[in-house]
Amino acid sequence: MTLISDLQIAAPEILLSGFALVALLVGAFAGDGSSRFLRAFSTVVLALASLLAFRQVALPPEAAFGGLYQTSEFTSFAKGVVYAIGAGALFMSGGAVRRDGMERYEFPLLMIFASFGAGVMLSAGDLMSLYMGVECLSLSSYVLAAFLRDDLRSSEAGLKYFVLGALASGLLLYGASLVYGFAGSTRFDQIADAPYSIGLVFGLVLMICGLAFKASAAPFHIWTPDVYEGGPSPVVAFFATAPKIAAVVVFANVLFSAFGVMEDQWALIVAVLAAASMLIGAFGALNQNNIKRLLAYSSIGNVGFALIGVAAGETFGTSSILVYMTIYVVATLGLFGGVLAMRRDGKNVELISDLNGLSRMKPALAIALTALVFSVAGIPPLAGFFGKLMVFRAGLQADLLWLVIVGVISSVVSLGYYLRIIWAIWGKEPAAALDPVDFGVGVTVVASTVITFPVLVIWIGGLINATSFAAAG
Amino acid sequence: MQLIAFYILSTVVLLSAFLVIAARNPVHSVLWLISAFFASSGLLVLIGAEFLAMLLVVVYVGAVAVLFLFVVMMLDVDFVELKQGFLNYLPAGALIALALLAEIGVVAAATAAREASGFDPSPGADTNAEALSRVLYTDNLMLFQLAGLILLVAMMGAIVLTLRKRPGVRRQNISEQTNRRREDAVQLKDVRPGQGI
Amino acid sequence: MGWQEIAALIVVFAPGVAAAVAGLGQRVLGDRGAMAITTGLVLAAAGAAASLFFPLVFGTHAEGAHHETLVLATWIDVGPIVADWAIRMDTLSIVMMFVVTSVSALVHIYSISYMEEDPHRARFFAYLSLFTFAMLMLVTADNFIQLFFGWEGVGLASYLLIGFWYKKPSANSAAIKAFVVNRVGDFGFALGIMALAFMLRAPDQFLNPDGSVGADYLALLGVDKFSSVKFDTLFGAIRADALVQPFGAATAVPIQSVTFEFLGQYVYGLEIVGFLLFIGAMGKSAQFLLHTWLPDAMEGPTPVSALIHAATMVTAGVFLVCRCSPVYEHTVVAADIITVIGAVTCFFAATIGLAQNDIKRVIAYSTCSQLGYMFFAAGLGAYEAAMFHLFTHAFFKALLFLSAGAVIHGLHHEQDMRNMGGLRTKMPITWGMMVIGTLALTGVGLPAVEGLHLGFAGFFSKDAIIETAYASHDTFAPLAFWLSIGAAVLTSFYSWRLILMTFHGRTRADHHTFDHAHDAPVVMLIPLGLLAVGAVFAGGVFYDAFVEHHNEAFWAGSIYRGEDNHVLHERHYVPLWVLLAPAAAWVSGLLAALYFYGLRAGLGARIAASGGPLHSFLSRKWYFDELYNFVFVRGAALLGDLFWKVGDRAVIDGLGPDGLTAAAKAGAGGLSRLHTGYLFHYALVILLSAVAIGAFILFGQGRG
Amino acid sequence: MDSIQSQVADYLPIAIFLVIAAALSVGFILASAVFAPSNPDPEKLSAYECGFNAFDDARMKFDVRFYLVAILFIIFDLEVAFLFPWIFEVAAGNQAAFWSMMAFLGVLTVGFVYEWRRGALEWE
Repeated sequence: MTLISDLQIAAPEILLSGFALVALLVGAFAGDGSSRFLRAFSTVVLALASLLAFRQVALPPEAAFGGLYQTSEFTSFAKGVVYAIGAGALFMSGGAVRRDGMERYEFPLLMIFASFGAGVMLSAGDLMSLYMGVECLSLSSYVLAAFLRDDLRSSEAGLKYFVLGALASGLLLYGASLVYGFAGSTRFDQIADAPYSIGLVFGLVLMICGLAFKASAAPFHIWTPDVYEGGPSPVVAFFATAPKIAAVVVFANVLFSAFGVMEDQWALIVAVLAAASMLIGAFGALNQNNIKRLLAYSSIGNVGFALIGVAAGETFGTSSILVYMTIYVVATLGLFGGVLAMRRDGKNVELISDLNGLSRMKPALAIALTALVFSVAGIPPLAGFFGKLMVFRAGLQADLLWLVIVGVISSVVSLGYYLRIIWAIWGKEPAAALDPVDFGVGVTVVASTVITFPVLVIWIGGLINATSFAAAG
Repeated sequence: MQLIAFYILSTVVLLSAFLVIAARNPVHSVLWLISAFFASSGLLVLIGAEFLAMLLVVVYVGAVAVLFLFVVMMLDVDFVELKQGFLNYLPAGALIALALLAEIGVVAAATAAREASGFDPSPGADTNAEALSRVLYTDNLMLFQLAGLILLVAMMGAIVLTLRKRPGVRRQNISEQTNRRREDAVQLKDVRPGQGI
Repeated sequence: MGWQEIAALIVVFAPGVAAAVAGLGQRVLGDRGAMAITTGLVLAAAGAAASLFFPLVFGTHAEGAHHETLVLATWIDVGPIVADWAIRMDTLSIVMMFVVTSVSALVHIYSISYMEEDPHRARFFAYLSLFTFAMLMLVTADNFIQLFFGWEGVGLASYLLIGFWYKKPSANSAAIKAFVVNRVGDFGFALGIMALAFMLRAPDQFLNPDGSVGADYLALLGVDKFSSVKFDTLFGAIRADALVQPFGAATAVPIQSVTFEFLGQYVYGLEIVGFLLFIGAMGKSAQFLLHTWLPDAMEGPTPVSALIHAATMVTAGVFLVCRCSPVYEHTVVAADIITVIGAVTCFFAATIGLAQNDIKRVIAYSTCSQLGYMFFAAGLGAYEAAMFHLFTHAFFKALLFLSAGAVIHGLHHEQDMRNMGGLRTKMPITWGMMVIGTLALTGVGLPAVEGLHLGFAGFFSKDAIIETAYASHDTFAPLAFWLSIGAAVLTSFYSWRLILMTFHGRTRADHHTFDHAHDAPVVMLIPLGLLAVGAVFAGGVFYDAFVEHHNEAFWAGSIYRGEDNHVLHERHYVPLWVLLAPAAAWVSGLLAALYFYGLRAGLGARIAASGGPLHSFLSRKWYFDELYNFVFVRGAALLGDLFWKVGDRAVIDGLGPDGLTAAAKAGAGGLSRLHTGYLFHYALVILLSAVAIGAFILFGQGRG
Repeated sequence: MDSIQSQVADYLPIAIFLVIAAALSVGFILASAVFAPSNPDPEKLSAYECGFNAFDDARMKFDVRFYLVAILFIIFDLEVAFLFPWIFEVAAGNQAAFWSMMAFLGVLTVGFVYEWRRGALEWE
């Protein structure tokens, strides 16, 4: 029975969606009281899904539902990371959710749905399923961004995200329909075989724009700072990590598997996007004082770096994309854990100056954040350095020297604001004391620090092998 | 006959589409949008996609347009200032529009050469709806299910964002009413004269 | 390991330990502790050194001095460049060890009292010991790298000690001057080492497959490990005239005929190496053109001048030349340069000495001039004579300085001889010491009497040099000879002038100072006494060993002489007048001095006052400082300004950090402005960029 | 193409109906304009609010609940729209189609239960 195998292939997503439905019923009858329980449960389920996805990395690539749905090691690995990170984000969201009045059972379910959407779009083998995944992710994200509906900034963030996201979805859809029209099919593999035509290119361009928006690559990044600043911190922690890697990998996957033959068409666009993202990420953050906004710019810049890998093409880039994004999202999750830890007298504080003297108030947290910041900045011997190294190497192999140079320059520039954080943490006089850190946040920060610093550094070879194996798929 | 209908309808579409953005009053804009929907559904009928035409009317005119109306009425915006913005951004918008037009023109020009393949609104079936069902419920089941989930998410989103319980609203609780017994409500007391309860 | 090694270890490392302990632990130890430790350990080193030196001289002539190298550790081992931390114990090193440690010990003792009232005595003694250690590292090196290490070490110590009174601006600038001028020399030295390492490479045909040097080649060189910076390798190669194949050279050539293209013409590699090494020696030994720092170095405390700027460090150059005798034996030009520079220096410094009024500067110039003697002796091939003069000079010059120090101490840091005079009655002992020193310096002795050695130290060493200069067949030998005679006259003149101006005649010191003038305390007098002994007997006693019959056995090959170099022997056959010339020289000098400053007292002062061109020319040291100031200092300043203002500020900073930050600020500002927060702006941006990219693809890049 | 011809032909009644409807409405408006008595007067035409001029815009803000209801309506509207073509497959005896629709409805039913429990359907 083919259905069984299909379901097996789609196991992680089936698990997620099935759980979401059940949980929704549970919530509906048990009320918001069940929210904590559901959150915990969702975390576990996400972790399970991540395990399932990682298990698929070992399996050969397969197609399900008549090609609508495809697993490759590349996407499966990314999926695993997405789910794991989602679980992490959910795990550390607890305290903030409770205090900021987000304690409603929809919250974890929307996270689940968002991850589910990410998973679907990752394993899409067809423009339609891709779009479905994107929409599922986006819709949940819009709601999540505005989840604090009584907080003006949150609802504004949600609104902006929604409107612009709709615009981007329109671009994506328009592009997809053009591609369908000119390629005569929506299946990636058939698009790849379609004869070259200018309409195809145009459709590709529009699709790139739509996907770039989802990945918040410049110049489609413009929503990012506002949404990150406005959105509830736990939600933003999720945005900045799981969907980010999903979007980048999907970006790469679509270009590689559907438009591989047209590489010389899109490589330049992607390179330009990458350069723009890196520069904007580097320069935009320089005079930001709100740490969430700053991290937004940092994420823009980092997407730019990952896009170097995309621009380098399938042969060189694939592995580097996974390595870079994995390392980045792990570190970023920890950083947002730091943001979640920034509470003073029960209120969230988000200015860099609020970190002043952290090293004397919470030395452990200070050390962890320092390590994470340095990793994101790409300073050896932290993991981030190797990520940057990988993408730069990929870029050089694809003779994108200029792009790599831009990358180096913007890394140097971005050091400027990363060091500002470090300086605030270590150099400044302590501000008023921060509230004690939630258990979940503490665990997550420590975990991501440990993964960033010793684990991934020691295991970097393993990671590269795993991803390059994944890339072989 | 068909050609005439096509031109009439497309003129209406374009005209109303322009009026959607040109109308001073957003309510009017929505109304013009509805007319645009109608006309385009007519176009769909012309190419034989009746089912889509119906969907357009049912979903867009019947629901989406109404929703738009509500939305428009929900927000109070100073229309004059809005128009100012519109005028300010007209040049940029025009530029974009022109560029987009040029690009589409290029694509069209490049592809005009290719002969128009015979178009069949309902391949392998005699109605468009049937043709749709052939693909929708066989090959693309998964998409169908996904659509269901997405609708669910939309539902949750709508509720999460807009549903709020007002305090001090007395709701009718049917079961309570029916379960109500005399003992709960009435209480007999013999009141001595001269002193209250 | 026998006593030799233990002694060597003590000699080298006792001062090092002393420096470390006293320097790092001065807070704990306090001044007295530091002084005790340093002085004690350096004395121990001196004792050990003596125990190595005297057997060499008296005991074991028969079987010749042993020649061994005590390797402590391997420092650098990269391909052909291998450098050990080692103590090379051949006669040359041992002589230097003895000189350094003994003088250093005496200076330590002397300083105990001389620096009495100085608040930073501990630091001072630490520096002194540090210097001693570095100097010993220098002289016991068995390779150029360690030599260079010691070389820089003594440079550092000298810098620290000249600038010891860092509150005195003049002291600071003098320290810096010394440091900078020495850098010039050291640069040459370093280049020399590099040139050597470049040139001295085993030819390919002698290389083993693994790149190591073949056994037969090693056997040819007589070493067990090839290292292009080791003395043994180099000297072995030169002796055997082994084939070498410089880096990049296609074929192997005998080392003595290796040539490089240098300034357009082909020059022998050895010449280049020798010349560059000598540049280093010039800097360190304040030879003509690089001499300017030495007089200013007198800003340092007098013991420092005695130890570093008279007895030991400044002679490092001479030591280097003698150490590299195999090189210079096979060079013509380099050796001639040494001769000329040395001869010129010995005369020119003496002339300046005539017109100086600062008591220490006079002695400083005399040092400069005596070094000139040593250099041209070495240049003429009489390395033994050079070393001998170095040896004796160390004693009497240290004596002179310390006596001068006693005078200064007695007069409360009055250094200008014009404010002295008539002190003999006040400080007779010091006077005596000074006279002994002067006699030794001017080389008073009984010439032309075979057999019995009667005379002060300087007599033997200096006359040996002068005779050599006459006997040598070198092109520049006559020049050297006559200049040295002239210098002898001048030396005697300014030395006696010093005595007369300081101790005789009516005093020009003010009442108070004069009344309180007194002989130095006994702690200072003891070293003076010992040095005086040295100044008297160092010549006669060691004459045989150094330059006479026994010298072959004594030097035991630590100094190399080419087959045709018999100058040390030929000097015995010089005509009588040559033997008498030096005596005549010092007598005439003495008489002149007596005439100007004794009988016709004040005449000198009047000449000085009249400010004749000659006098001002001399007293302004031939205007060298002015010249250098104009050419180098100002020029360097201009160049520096150019690099700094234009190169660094404008170009590097402007385009680099500053430019980047400025651009960053600007860009950041622009981006912030871009973020209006208005939704339609954002939408506009997105659409615009989408369309732009589309246009770029469709129109810009064409149809693909 | 002929099939399209015929299909379009089927819409003729609708076209006629539309035309008549349009004609009627226009006719009535014109009629009222023509026959109704009208003698305008500035006082009559002026906005009248208890003797004052209008204070502000006549439009009042709608309650967000309308929006909620509308969107919920759309969702079920779409659900229904999906049912139309489904008929064909079911009629063709496609089990998978049948069950998938059941699943689809199940999902939306879950949503419906959720709505209900949330009280989104009550109009306070």
